[in-house]
Amino acid sequence: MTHTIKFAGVNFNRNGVLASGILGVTGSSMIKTAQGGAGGITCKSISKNFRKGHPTPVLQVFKHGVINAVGLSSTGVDNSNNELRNVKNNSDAVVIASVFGGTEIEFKETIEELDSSVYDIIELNISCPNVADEFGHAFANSPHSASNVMRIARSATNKPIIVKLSPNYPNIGLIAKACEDAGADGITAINTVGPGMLIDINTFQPKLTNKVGGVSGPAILPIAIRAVYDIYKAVTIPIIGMGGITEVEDAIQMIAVGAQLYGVGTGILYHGIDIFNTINTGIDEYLREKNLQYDDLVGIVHKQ
Amino acid sequence: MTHTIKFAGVNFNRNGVLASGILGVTGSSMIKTAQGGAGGITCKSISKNFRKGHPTPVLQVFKHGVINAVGLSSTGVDNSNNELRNVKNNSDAVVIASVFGGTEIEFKETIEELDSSVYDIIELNISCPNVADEFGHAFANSPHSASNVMRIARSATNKPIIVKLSPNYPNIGLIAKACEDAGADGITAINTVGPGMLIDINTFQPKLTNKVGGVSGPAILPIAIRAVYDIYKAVTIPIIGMGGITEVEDAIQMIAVGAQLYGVGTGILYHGIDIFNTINTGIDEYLREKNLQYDDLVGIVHKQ
Amino acid sequence: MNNLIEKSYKTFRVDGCTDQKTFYFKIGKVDIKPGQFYMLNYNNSQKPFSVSHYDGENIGFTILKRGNTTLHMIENAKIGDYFGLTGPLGNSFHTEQYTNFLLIGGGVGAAPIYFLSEYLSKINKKNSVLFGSRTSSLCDFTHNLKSNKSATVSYYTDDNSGENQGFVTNGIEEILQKEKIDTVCLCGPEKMMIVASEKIKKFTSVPIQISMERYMKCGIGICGSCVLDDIGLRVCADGPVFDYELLITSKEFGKYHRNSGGLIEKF
Amino acid sequence: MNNLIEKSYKTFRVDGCTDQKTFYFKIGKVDIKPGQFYMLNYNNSQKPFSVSHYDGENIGFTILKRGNTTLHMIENAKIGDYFGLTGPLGNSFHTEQYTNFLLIGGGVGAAPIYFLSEYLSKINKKNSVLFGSRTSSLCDFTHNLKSNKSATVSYYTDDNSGENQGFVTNGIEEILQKEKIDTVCLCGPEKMMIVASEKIKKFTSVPIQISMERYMKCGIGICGSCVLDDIGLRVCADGPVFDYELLITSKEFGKYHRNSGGLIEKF
Ligand SMILES: Cc1cc2nc3c(=O)[nH]c(=O)nc-3n(C[C@H](O)[C@H](O)[C@H](O)COP(=O)(O)OP(=O)(O)OC[C@H]3O[C@@H](n4cnc5c(N)ncnc54)[C@H](O)[C@@H]3O)c2cc1C
Ligand SMILES: Cc1cc2nc3c(=O)[nH]c(=O)nc-3n(C[C@H](O)[C@H](O)[C@H](O)COP(=O)(O)OP(=O)(O)OC[C@H]3O[C@@H](n4cnc5c(N)ncnc54)[C@H](O)[C@@H]3O)c2cc1C
Ligand SMILES: Cc1cc2nc3c(=O)[nH]c(=O)nc-3n(C[C@H](O)[C@H](O)[C@H](O)COP(=O)(O)O)c2cc1C
Ligand SMILES: Cc1cc2nc3c(=O)[nH]c(=O)nc-3n(C[C@H](O)[C@H](O)[C@H](O)COP(=O)(O)O)c2cc1C
Ligand code: FES
Ligand code: FES
Repeated sequence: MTHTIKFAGVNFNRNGVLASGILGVTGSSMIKTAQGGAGGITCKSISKNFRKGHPTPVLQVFKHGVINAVGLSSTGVDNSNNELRNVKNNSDAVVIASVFGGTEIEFKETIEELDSSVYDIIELNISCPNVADEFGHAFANSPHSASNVMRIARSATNKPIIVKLSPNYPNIGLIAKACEDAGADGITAINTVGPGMLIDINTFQPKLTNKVGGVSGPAILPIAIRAVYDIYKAVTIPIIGMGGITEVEDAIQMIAVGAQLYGVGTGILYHGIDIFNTINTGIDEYLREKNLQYDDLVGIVHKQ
Repeated sequence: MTHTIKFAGVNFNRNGVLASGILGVTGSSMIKTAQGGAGGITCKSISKNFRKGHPTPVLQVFKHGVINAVGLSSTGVDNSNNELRNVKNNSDAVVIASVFGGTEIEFKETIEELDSSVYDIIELNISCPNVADEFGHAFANSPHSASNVMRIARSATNKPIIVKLSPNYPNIGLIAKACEDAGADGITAINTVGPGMLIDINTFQPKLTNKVGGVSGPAILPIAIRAVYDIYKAVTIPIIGMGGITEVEDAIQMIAVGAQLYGVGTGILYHGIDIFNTINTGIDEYLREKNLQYDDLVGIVHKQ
Repeated sequence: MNNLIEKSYKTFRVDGCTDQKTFYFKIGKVDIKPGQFYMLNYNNSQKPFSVSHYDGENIGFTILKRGNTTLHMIENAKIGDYFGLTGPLGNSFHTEQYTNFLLIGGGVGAAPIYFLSEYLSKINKKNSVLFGSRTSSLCDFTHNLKSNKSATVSYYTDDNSGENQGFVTNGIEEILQKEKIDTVCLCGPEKMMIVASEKIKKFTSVPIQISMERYMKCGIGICGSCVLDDIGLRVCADGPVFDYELLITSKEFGKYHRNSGGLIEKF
Repeated sequence: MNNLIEKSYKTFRVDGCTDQKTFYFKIGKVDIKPGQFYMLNYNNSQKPFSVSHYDGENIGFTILKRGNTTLHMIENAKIGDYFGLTGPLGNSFHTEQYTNFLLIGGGVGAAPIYFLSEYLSKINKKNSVLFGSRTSSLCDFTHNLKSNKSATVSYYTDDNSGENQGFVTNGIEEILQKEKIDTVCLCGPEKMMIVASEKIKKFTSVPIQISMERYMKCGIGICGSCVLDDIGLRVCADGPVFDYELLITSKEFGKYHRNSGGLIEKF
């Protein structure tokens, strides 16, 4: 898509979004990815203070995707302000600042410490499955805890806030609805699935230092499609749909079940950052062929 | 594995088990699968009364697995008795009768109506994600509801009872433990993941009549490995580990995290019923190479 | 593997009458052999259908109105509508080692036989074809076979609306006497195929290849709904074409089949 | 894709001293080019290492004791231990269009340079190699290069324990005067590579290929930890080999790198 799409009040020049945690550490790779066609750029989740993350190996590839447990490494807010400012000044992409906190208050404080001129949208990452040892269940585990974070974060910024949900708890629709009621301007779905585990059959050790890691990539596409379908039924706020998208047809499915924007993370492993240009061009061709407007496609499955 | 393994007090001649719902409608295909090398045969889940299941399409293949919503079709107990008797009389495989009920009592009644001479083990399918519209959450959703079914089923037979769990609810270890405490003789894990959904991008219709269907096949292997790992940590009763196994290395991983027996369902799509012979031979070779006993391999990851 | 993944295509041509229609789709180059079938999914109704035509670019399926799915397809599907196609699936008729074929299609069993004759004529293999149907209009889709030099085609109808009246099995004797047939391929009602096979056996011991039909849920060999008693073979993945000698060892051949719920229904 | 999936191999040979070891694994036939690297995972510690030897069957990695991971590997890994190998990863030195190479390896940067020289000699391409190291024992693993007719090898050490004392860059001038070098390949500390490149530029404008090192978490191009400011290129997937002209447009080249947490550390 090469024309403007409005999402949570913000104009996106192109309809693909870089998922959080992929090429999102430094400004320069985020700018580069915007050049690859991403209309929105989500940075690696920012925590208030420096976090080293888990020791490597933090990521392993299997035939159908990836498992990762980067463990929310973060340079902390100060450095993130600089990296995001770079993106904001040097690309036309919408900047989505993903934030992570161990407590509701930490979410609020982190947002407050972010320079509000360096981002367009805040994304609350309440759904990382890779820090369970440290933090227990993600806040995305219930309507109650998810909406609590949202409510408290709301007071920290006037910019739109979207909430990133997990497919690993039942009733994702109810949880999305609770976030909407608590003031969320949009939903991002899904974070990684599982978690999963892979074992080396020679050493009998888990292939990740953290033992378990969230599953991403093509393996999870059907789960992501279903989750976005459920969320679209439950809320009226817009959705960034991601999880397993590697081809234009995947993105079309995602938009058809209700995603206003599609997101790509692991897909970059298979097709590089040009995946955004490829998918955007593919969607344009598809719409022309079908004689459809982009807005008609969003959620069209629900109108059949 | 070509020597005997004891599982829940029952001797298996070979260590692979046919998963429920795959080639498990008629006795003849179950016998055939035993010839393909399965040491245990689980029939399609039996309900008390005849159930037609969902209208076709009930199954769709994607690049990394399958989504299905067969919807627990069943010929009812009477016919199932005949089909299982056929298996019992005409193969050396252990017969596992999978039963499904809409209520706890229905589980009990179904088991009572089964001729106890036609099966060796009862498997309680409390984890099917494909009948949510009809029954709401699966009983496998919480320690409380899972153990309730187990407790009530316990009074219906003297044969071993194992419980089939779902990866779609948090804390599978706790749920397994609750089943153990309620008298379960073993755990089967995992049932299908998600559920998932796939959309036809020309018609904008979900590709399954039931819209959503559980994900199986290679896509779910890491999730299954992690689930069995969690369960092994939580219980002392043995586990049948399944979910995404298509190759010998997958089965070895599954056994290494704690499965006493491995199970295959969707793998048959890729390799036919001979998949059991292939994997069994592969495991034998592997054990010889590593100079390991089968029992040493079971759960070896936990002993590192 | 790609054949197992459903893709949707627009039907660009529909032939036939109110009882039976042939739907065509442009699928491009695919390796398809006579006897193979597709799962066709129209508007959330899915059933298996034999390939009745394929020219290297366009595929055709001939669908007889029988129950819910076929009624829905025949009454509602129009040019431009999308069908989900999964296939080609299953095995095919053996053709390589034979030179002179007798083909018999009963009812909508004419569909795969039509494609088989088309295919054999294209590679210049002699084939004598017998079609039997209730009424002649149901065989209209096969008429152009007559223009192939390698094929001899005869029709039998129940209602005397076509060439010959009576059972399609009536034509067998004459052909077997005239031609040096080295294999027979059958598709149709099981009772017909049994009568035909027994008749053929009296004359010759050439291999008889039979295309079977059973209730299919998945079409790809995992659900277990199409399995034959007691031989344990799947019609969708081990068949649909079986050798007659193997089939008669199945206790259900010609006697019963199972419905969508797995319950036995006698023929 | 298969190169992205970790597989574990037993180390069957370990050479070297207490500060630096070369580990060998039998991996069979794989398409590996000089300059490429693997992620090596020993007992839940993982880091990238350049291929320092590959003969079509066995692969070798030369590991210098530097911090936690390398200490762990060097002190604990013995013959028979398994390492998880992911690779080959990254791009490689361009060799096809050139005929006479100057190769410079500083410190453990000798590892990929060793493999590159091995490779060039095998295809009979002339190469002059300069190795620089703290002390001569760290270059022992490269000594057999001298037996290759196509290669001329010289050593420079800080502590005067080897052939020549002083900086490896001291050897550049002589070679450029004697040989018709048409490309230079460098791997080593960035300060050294910058000094070397500036020296080379004074003599000739042949392409200078530089192998870079940055902190890597994934090694396969998605985590973003190895990206160069401001050019936005990933050392793991767009590199590790870059053209000097491109590199000097990166504001961090020779100046700083980022640590495991993404924080900037000056050289
Ligand atoms: C490999 C294969 C190839 C096929 N090829 C074709 C084809 O080319 N053209 C075509 O029109 N049909 C073909 N069929 C049959 C088709 O798939 C449907 O089963 C049939 O059209 C009935 O579907 P329905 O939903 O319309 O009827 P339903 O509503 O399913 O049933 C209608 C009636 O038909 C009976 N019936 C259903 N299935 C069978 C059966 N297997 N044997 C006997 N009676 C049965 C039912 O009991 C019921 O009385 C094929 C089937 C198979 C397995
Ligand atoms: C493509 C590539 C190829 C490599 N090939 C080899 C090889 O063949 N042999 C080999 O021994 N090593 C190689 N390395 C380096 C290796 O991967 C490790 O980074 C290094 O050995 C330090 O790891 P460690 O865990 O032992 O030390 P750490 O505990 O990570 O750190 C030890 C010290 O080294 C410093 N340090 C770490 N990384 C860097 C860096 N990138 N630049 C400057 N200082 C740093 C740290 O700040 C710290 O002071 C390569 C790296 C890359 C990116
Ligand atoms: C290496 C890696 C790191 C990730 N880090 C984060 C993160 O910091 N914050 C977050 O919200 N999601 C994170 N994710 C999840 C992705 O943003 C995305 O939701 C998920 O991977 C599914 O999309 P995909 O299949 O396109 O990758 C990470 C995923 C991967 C693979
Ligand atoms: C077509 C199909 C039907 C299934 N039916 C049942 C069932 O009736 N009862 C049950 O407990 N599990 C059922 N399952 C789940 C499998 O038994 C198994 O738990 C799951 O598919 C994961 O294993 P796999 O990846 O090896 O297939 C079914 C799976 C498939 C694919
Ligand atoms: S239709 Fe499912 S096995 Fe044949
Ligand atoms: S190490 Fe992850 S992108 Fe390079």
